[in-house]
Amino acid sequence: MSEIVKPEAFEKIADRWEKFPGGEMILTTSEKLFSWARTSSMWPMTFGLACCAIEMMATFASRFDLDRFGMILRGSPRQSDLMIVSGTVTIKMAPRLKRLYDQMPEPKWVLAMGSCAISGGIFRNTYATVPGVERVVPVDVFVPGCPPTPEALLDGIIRLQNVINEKAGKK
Amino acid sequence: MTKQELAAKIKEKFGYDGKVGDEVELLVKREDYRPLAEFLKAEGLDYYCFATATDRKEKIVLTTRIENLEKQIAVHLSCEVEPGGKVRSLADLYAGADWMEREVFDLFGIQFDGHPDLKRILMPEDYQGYPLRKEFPLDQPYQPYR
Amino acid sequence: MTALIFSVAILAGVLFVVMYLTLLERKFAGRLQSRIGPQRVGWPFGYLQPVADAVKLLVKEDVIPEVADRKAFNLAPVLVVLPVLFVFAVIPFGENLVLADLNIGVLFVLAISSITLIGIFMAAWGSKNKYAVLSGMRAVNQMISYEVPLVISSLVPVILAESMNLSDIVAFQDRAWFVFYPVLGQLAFIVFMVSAMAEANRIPFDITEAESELVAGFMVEYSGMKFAFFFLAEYAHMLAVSFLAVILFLGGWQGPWLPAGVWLALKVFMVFMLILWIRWSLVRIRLDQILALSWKVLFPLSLLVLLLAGIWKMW
Amino acid sequence: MTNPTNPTADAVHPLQTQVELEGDTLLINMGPQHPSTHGVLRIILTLKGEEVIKAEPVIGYLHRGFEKLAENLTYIQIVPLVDRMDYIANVTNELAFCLAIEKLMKVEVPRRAAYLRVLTSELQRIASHLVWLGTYGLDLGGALGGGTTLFMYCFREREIILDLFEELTGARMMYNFNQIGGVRYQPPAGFGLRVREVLKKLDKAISEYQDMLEDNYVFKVRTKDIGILTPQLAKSAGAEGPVLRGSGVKFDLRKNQPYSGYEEFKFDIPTGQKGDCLDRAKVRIAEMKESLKIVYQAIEGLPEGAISSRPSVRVAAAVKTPEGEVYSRIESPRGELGVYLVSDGSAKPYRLKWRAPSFSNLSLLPQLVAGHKVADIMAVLGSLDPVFGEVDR
Repeated sequence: MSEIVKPEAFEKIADRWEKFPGGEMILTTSEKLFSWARTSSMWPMTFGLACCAIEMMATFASRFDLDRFGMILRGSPRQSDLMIVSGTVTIKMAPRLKRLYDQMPEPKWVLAMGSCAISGGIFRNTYATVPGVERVVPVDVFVPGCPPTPEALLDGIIRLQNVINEKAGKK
Repeated sequence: MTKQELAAKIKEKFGYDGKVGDEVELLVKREDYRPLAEFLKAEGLDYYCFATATDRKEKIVLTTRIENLEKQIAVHLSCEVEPGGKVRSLADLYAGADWMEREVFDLFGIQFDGHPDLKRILMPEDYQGYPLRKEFPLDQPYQPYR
Repeated sequence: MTALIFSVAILAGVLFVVMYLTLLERKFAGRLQSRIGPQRVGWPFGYLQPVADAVKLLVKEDVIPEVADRKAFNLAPVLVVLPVLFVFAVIPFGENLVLADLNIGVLFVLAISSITLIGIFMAAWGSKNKYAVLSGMRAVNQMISYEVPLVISSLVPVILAESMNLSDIVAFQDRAWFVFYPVLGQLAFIVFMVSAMAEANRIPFDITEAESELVAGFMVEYSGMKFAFFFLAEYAHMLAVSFLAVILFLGGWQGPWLPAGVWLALKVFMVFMLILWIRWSLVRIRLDQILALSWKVLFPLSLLVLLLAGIWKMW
Repeated sequence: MTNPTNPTADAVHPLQTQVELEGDTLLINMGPQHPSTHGVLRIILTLKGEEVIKAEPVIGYLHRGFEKLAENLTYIQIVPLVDRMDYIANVTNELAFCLAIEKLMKVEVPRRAAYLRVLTSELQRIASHLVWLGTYGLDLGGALGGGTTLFMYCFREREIILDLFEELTGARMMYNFNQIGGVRYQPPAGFGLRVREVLKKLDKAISEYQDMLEDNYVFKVRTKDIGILTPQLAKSAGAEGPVLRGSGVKFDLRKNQPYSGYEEFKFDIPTGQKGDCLDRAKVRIAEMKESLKIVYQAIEGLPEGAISSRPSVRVAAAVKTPEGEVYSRIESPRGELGVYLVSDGSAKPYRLKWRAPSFSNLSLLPQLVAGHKVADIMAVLGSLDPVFGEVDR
């Protein structure tokens, strides 16, 4: 290759890109490195509630593979750092959701997928649904749609990565 | 054995004349509900389709559909119960009745005596009120989530 | 002095290789399942993914349940990782490229690798979680019952080469690899591989970390760096098993044309891919079937193999 | 007070205090969030070592109050709401609801609409069985193992079917394709060609899965003689469909009580012998091949003509049904999906009972699982194929 193509990952990490005979050196703050690591290996917890869970499974499947983003499905809340609330949160499920959220280790994020999770959606004014998961756990990214297409979920995840990077003071 | 013969048998045994449409519809008194169900099971209607209730303002109509799949005979057995009334459960006759009757108790408040484990199935255990009653408003506050 | 440098080199080498084995497994699984493995992290083919995983797990909050038995909970990951790393101290990587040339090499390897069981059960008991306890019981059942066929089947190369020293076993195989011995070699290799995979808790024997029943098995309460130790131990154990299989049965670095080191790497890579291939195509079997397989099939088979080895030796 | 021994359980469960746990029985709580409970089901297990003594499913975690909501919506507004009930076989829900109203209002449906309805519901049956097959692999093999491979293959096939639906109706999952009196969209040009292409691909793929599963020793060992269901128990619990046919009863609503033109199609009904998990799996895979035949016949003989006997939904005034009761049912991929409609002559239903097949299938779980091992719960639960949108309504 004529000129060394700087891999896109280095853009995100590198503050300064020093070239000296025989190699390069990257200078960056630890905060940027950690946030790059967190965004590029985000492990979601298997937490499918309703119809959006099927679209989430389709996103994990072959065509819209989420493994490309470094996301492995983890069963236990202890090892996961992203909770995708996909489906209607009902009043019977809300305390469970709160408990699971509390059990997740600290740098954790919540992605509310689908209009049921955002605002209760089509079941908003019934006696048994929580009109929006915001009332149970703090939410970082909302992905609208009923159900949102896998592309919309991918866009939501990329937007969540940008939010994390912005918090780390990059860009 | 067809629907008409079954309706005739019920007529001379219990005295109710069922309306024979797609299925035999019977409106019976509460104390005849259990014996009729036992009679139908003896007649070979062993498929328990569903049980539900309809709130007719002053009384609740409990409807159970029992069928014989091969002979395509179905019976809608319904009886009238005042809200909060008691009905003899069919849980020991049909396995499906267990959950269906728990749901009717959960959403309408009809008690089923003789039921192995009568408690709420769909709503949280500590929920007050019976949602599918007509006077129950659709949007109901439930602290701390609504 | 050179031993110290050599041991640090082995440790660093093993950790580095194991990190990139996770990437290899995810890319291989992706290809097997008609999808692309990790790709966005180091652009063309995700080569920065293991680095990202490791750094993320490093900076993750380390949750210790207040109900857990702290000492057992904290010591368990160490007890699971260290024995596997000790195994690499004995494995010969080349002609005389071995850290500790023990003349009881095979015995040492088998003894050390059974300590991981204590670590696993300590993790299960320490995290005071019903899922973990259930999975700990399963781990004890499975690994003890597979220890027996593993030991007996790894005795065959020792009998044939009349020495427990791994370098001697490899040297003895320069004429013909043990796996090519008529009936004896293949049978012993199969028994060894099946029981070694069961030791390493790999599908179809991974009932201790059974996702669909026990959420995450004994690792259910671990997060952050402690979980990374378990993740590391699993892959290191698989690598150790591949090395052992190559040395005991496939003639170490012996090979016609290519230089020694390349042969060793190639064979280990092939055995490792075999384990991966089995993992991503088979479904898990139940605990009682696993135990039945071990006691009713593998154990008699390994005794038969031992007999054959004896007869072969008498000729 | 959090339950010390199990993070995912709720406060000390009342059951725990009543049952005095003697010696080695372990009360474990397979909580609402669990990798393979097909959604939000909680099972309270009493274990003796590995063996299950008693399993008590707790449902209701996805109860959204559909029937109460339906009493406050007009008939036209309910059709999209009904898609969310069995969210894996969406178009069959709409079909069941529209058939009930058409039966009540005695509305005639043109033949082209009936054929399109058969086409879409059979394609939906294949897609739904593919989702079942994929998640069944996950149940048996775990999220990081062999099961995932089967899951990925099945979802790859399902994506092709979803492309067809997206072409026909514009949506991937929630189609809103049926309306009272027929269907809403004409198939686009060249739709028939693409359907035939997909059928060829699916036929190859499904026979591939058939060999992959039925000759796979490990799969057979995990599902043979597990969760044996007798026909009497199945009938008395109201389980119909693949669960009943797995136990050897040759009953299918599409054949015994044909609706929407099914009598014009030639297909046979696969049945199992013993009623264990393997038979139910075989019945579902064979059913997929039968559905392929029906879709082929439907696309070949698609008659010309109007697609709805009533003006399009956007134009129609509120649909008013005559007073009375009606019960109509169809063969959904999980069993008998029925709609019991009581109407008082107004534009809104007075009472709408949604008879969900998964509800009855799931009520069989305690009887089927008692005595088996912990790992078999997943095999049995997967073979019953419950969908919690319709169990909890």
